[in-house]
Amino acid sequence: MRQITLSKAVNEAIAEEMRRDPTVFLMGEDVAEAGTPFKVLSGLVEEFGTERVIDTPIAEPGFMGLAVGAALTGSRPVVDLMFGDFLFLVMDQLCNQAAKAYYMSGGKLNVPMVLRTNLGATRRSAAQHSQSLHALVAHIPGLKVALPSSAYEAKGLMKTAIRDNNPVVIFEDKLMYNDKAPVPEEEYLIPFGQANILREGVDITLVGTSSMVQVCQKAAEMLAAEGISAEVIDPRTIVPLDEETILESVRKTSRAIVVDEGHQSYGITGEIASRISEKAFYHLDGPVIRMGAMDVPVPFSPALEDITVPTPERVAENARRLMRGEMFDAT
Amino acid sequence: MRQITLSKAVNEAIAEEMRRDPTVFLMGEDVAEAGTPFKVLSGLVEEFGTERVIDTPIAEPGFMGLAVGAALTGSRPVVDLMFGDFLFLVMDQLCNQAAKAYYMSGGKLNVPMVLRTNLGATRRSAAQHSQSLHALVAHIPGLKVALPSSAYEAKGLMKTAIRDNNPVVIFEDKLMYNDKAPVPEEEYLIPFGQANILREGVDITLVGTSSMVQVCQKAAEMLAAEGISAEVIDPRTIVPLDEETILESVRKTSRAIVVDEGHQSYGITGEIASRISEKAFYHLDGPVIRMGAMDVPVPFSPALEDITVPTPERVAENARRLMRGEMFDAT
Amino acid sequence: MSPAKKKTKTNIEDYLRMYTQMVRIRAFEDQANQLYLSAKMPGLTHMYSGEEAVAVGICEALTDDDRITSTHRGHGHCVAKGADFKQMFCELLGKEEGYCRGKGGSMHIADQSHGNLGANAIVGGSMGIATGSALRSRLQGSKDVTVCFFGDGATAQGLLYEVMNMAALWKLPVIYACENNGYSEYTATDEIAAGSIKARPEAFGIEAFQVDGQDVLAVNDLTSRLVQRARKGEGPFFIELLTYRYHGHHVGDINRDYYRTKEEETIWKEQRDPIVNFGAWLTKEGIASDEELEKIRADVKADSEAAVEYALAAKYPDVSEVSMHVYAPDDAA
Amino acid sequence: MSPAKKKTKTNIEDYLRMYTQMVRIRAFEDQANQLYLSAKMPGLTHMYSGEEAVAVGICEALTDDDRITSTHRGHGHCVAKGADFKQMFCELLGKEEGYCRGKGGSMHIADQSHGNLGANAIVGGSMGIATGSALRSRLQGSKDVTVCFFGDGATAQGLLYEVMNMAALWKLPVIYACENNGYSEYTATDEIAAGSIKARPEAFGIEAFQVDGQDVLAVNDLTSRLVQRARKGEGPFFIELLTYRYHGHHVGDINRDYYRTKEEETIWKEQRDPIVNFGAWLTKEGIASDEELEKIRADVKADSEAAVEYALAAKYPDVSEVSMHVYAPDDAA
Ligand SMILES: Cc1ncc(C[n+]2csc(CCOP(=O)(O)OP(=O)(O)O)c2C)c(N)n1
Ligand SMILES: Cc1ncc(C[n+]2csc(CCOP(=O)(O)OP(=O)(O)O)c2C)c(N)n1
Ligand SMILES: [Mg+2]
Ligand SMILES: [Mg+2]
Repeated sequence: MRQITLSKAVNEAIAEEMRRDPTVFLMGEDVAEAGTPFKVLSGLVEEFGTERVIDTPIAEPGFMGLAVGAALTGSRPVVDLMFGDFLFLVMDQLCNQAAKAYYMSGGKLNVPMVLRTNLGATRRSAAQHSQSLHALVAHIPGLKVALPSSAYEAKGLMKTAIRDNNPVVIFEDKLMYNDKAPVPEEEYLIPFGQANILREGVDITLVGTSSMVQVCQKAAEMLAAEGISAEVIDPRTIVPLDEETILESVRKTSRAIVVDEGHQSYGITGEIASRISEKAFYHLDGPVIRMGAMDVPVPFSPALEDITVPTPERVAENARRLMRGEMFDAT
Repeated sequence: MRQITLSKAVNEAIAEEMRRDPTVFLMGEDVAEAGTPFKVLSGLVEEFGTERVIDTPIAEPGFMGLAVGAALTGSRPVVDLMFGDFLFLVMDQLCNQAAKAYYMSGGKLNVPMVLRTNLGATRRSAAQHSQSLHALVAHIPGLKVALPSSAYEAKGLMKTAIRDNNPVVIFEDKLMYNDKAPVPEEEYLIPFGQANILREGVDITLVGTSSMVQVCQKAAEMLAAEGISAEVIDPRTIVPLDEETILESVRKTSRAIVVDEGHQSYGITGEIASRISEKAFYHLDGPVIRMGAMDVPVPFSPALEDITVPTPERVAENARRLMRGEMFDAT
Repeated sequence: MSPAKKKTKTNIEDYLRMYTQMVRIRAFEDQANQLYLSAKMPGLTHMYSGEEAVAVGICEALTDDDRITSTHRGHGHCVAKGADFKQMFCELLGKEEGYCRGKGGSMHIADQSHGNLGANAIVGGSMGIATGSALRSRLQGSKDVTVCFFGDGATAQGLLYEVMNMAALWKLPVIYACENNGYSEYTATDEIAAGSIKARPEAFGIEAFQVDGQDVLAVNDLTSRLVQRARKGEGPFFIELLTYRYHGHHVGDINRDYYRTKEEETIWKEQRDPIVNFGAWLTKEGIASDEELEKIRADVKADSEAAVEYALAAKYPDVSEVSMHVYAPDDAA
Repeated sequence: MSPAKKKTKTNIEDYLRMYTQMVRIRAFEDQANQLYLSAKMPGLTHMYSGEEAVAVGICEALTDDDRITSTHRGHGHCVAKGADFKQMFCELLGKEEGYCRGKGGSMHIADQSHGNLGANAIVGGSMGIATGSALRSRLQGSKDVTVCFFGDGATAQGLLYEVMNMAALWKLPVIYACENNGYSEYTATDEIAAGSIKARPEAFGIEAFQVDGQDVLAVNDLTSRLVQRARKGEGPFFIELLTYRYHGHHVGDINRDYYRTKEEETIWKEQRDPIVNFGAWLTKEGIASDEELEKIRADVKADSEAAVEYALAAKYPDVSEVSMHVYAPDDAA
């Protein structure tokens, strides 16, 4: 199968959906001629024109608001938010307006829109351009949240998101834009709420999201070399969350580590680990271990930044200790 | 001891700190002559004048920004945010600016400010005036988060918050403003990171925050009548979190329920339950049960709103099932 | 009264409909206030009484295809845009037959069928929504116009300037209708708004107008002209409507002496009431007799009472509805 | 060159300091660019070259007690406000001796000792901070003034209008300095700013000025006057400075043809360079000889090279610093 970059996969997904459905349009800062600073959207304005690929002023709350209004009245906007850190600027429009319109109107008004943005540290971009803020939106009922972990997921989830009748937030890992993966030529969609089992195993379950899927995969390889068989699961969407696939795996392996790039405290790992502990309690041989990013703003210095996020080595080390039945503090 | 309302307790705390420290000032919408819609701040403008009790335009991002700048340069602002739901509007100033300034400047600039706001449903105020959004700020390193559960805590935590050298967010339960509790005449402060054990018990630990402390207390009374001895713990601040007191209790009781009024998914209960499951794993007789608000926007209709939040009856029922060793889905 | 419109057969119908609509708003609010005072209504609410000419003058210039966004003080906009009393009262009481099945209440009432995209409990929260609706109209080549209602206090929200900038750049068919009732909760407008409200949109290249918000014909004439121009791509526009709210900021705001005088209230109520003055003009011009107007008022009152009765007796949504409508289903589903 | 200032002994010192400061900014940026191109600098950065007269003209009108807030394009402000090369380069390279112990980097560089409250990676993110610093000055009866730097693109952020409203209402000693370099990333200003930038503050009752941002004396004269007035409580003020950035939006923005022409760049660089033109004026007026200016440039260059060497050799913070500075300790602690 052909291999394409995550960047190209996103571009294809949006182009295909814009061809299919004339109500889909794109808006954001420098999305047109510039194709975004990451060049993910290059070429779209040439095909669809400036009417459907709209450069906005630097007014995140404003253009999020416009997207909500357009979506409420029959369009399907795809909004580009240049950095996930700017989510803080659009929270009111996203969480007080978009997320609640369907419920508050008793099902009469809905907001079919996609907010595409990114996450991920270790790019030396410092505290305001490196955050992984998906936990914030995952906490708000009415929003769906997708975390593609490769070009394949990026395309399939984006297409599903654009067709979804609700506001969907997609976080791409900005370090992965140039990573290639096999992506079929034929059209496909990835349904929301279906986890992907990347690797089967019997000793321990590694649940990883987004950028951390690769980290878990590498850890699993290291463990395999030592005779430990790890199962690697990517939930792909955290809202809705495919709890069943995760639970089934843990019921089999009896051990689990949950790895995510958001800050550890009050984040994603707590939710997933709690569900496992609650619902697979009598199957567990040891505590579910959580590994998030450190609870510190992301530092600029390369000497500091890299140690704030989980690494394959540390995942593997925690897995070994769990296998040995050690009681330990993973933080 | 005298009994005063939570509203009066907050008012006293702010007044005392304003008398003590001339750099403390108050700002927000209708905080001066009107004393806020909840009348919590009545009388302060008479004592301190409009220079230190400042009515702002309806510009939440703007006045939060002003507070950050004032705090960075030597003032100690107390900002009044009329409803916790408006947090979404100030997230950038709070989370990208205030929370990170100390870290990003390598310890050279700090932001000693307090953001006081509220939480709590069942006031028939619908989806945009009823949210309990403390999980969002608890996830952001650099912020401290306090959740007073009575007039006593409201006063002691507010005084500590104003003296703290970091940005602190305090959520008051808006249904509790008129509830009275014993509050000493003498000055006292409640240190952050010290949980309060409201009731000792040996069979089960109930961890409740804010409004849910009373719910846990009532549940404990119901259980006591049936011979089940529940320990009730109020963390008082969720950042920093007094993990030790909670763990010690669970190591004794072997069972725990965590109750909070924020949405259950990706919220407070997941973090606290995970820490218990991780660190008291070998002491647990059953899964840690979580009880948050339902994952739905808060509905207006009284027929629906009341069932979205945990009640003493439901906490007690879950406690009984846990005691019986039943395997069940608490959600 | 602005004499801009001539007295013709059609106009007579228009005039009487405007009168009726203003009376309907007043009647609705009187009932809502009673429901609150008698503790039959949950939560709280913000009364539109006194500002009727604004909502009616504007909405009568619109068709059902045109959209509006509304505010926390939204009953007037809802009635003026064509909503039905029964469904409105049901919503205010949290009943299943309400416009939002009881889930929205007073602060989120919406009426999709007449183009009311909903009230909003976030001050300024619908400025983006209105502008986005106008963007959709432009993109899809539709002719509809969107009116964004908001108060003088809401002009403090930065969002307004962000969306006005885009509306101006892209010539969107949106009309910003600033209901300047002199107060933002318990604070006078001059204390919270620097400079000139009207100069602000102008600085973004938006044509702006000020109009007497108590004069339904003046409001309607101006709006009609602007709606036609907006349909032709000459928008956006901004209208500042000078008006007054009779009640407190919300139904519980009883003691208002510390922020506005009884005299001021009396002057507005006794000399500038939009319904009384329009009624006087209608009779003076021979368009309607006192008796005809009296009958309109009586009919509306009866209607509103019947609707309240109906809503009080209507049933609450079933508890199972609590987790319905969080997510819209797939089209296939 | 604006001839407003007379040639006196003091002025001569001022002039040469302004010249030197502009040269220092240019030299700093040339080194930073080299570091980036030779892959010795982590992350990316935004060059201030071409805009030197803005930062220097303004900051030379301020004292160390006066504060500034800076932007993503902040090296120029930092140098102009008095920062030291070594600590700056250490910060850009993430070293322990940097102004922020390497935690901030280019986009968050701050220099507390000279009143620079820091660069900001959120466009418009420091507008509230600057205004709040001015509020603190007013509340504490201080005489210091705060200058808020931001770009033309940042005028799209609603926050600006929220804080200008409050600054105007409360007469705060803040000066909004809009560096209009014609572009917001890869987009021309006219495509993202409707109406008139200068009319916007005026609509809020704020006195606003437009000035040639390539003319350091014009900038300095205007700012000096406004700073004095702001100290007396006559603020706030707004200055739009017309300027140009020589490099791309950030160091990696090499192919710029699709958004601006080579000719345009050439005209600004060859005809409007603030350093060249000011140097020519200094020699024409007999204030300095070519040799003196040449020596200034050579000294600065040597300084900057030494600082880079120093910073490259300096050590990184210890890994234990990663969890330091999340929370400020108690005063007692
Ligand atoms: C973002 C936000 N801030 C504050 C409030 C509280 N609040 C509700 S109405 C109101 C005053 C609004 O004044 P104005 O816009 O003039 O409308 P009016 O009530 O006069 O119709 C305020 C401050 C809110 N609902 N939303
Ligand atoms: C809130 C926010 N939105 C977008 C960006 C990305 N961004 C960085 S600089 C920039 C352009 C800023 O233009 P301008 O204000 O004119 O400053 P200039 O770069 O021209 O100095 C943008 C869009 C950002 N950093 N913050
Ligand atoms: Mg008003
Ligand atoms: Mg610019």
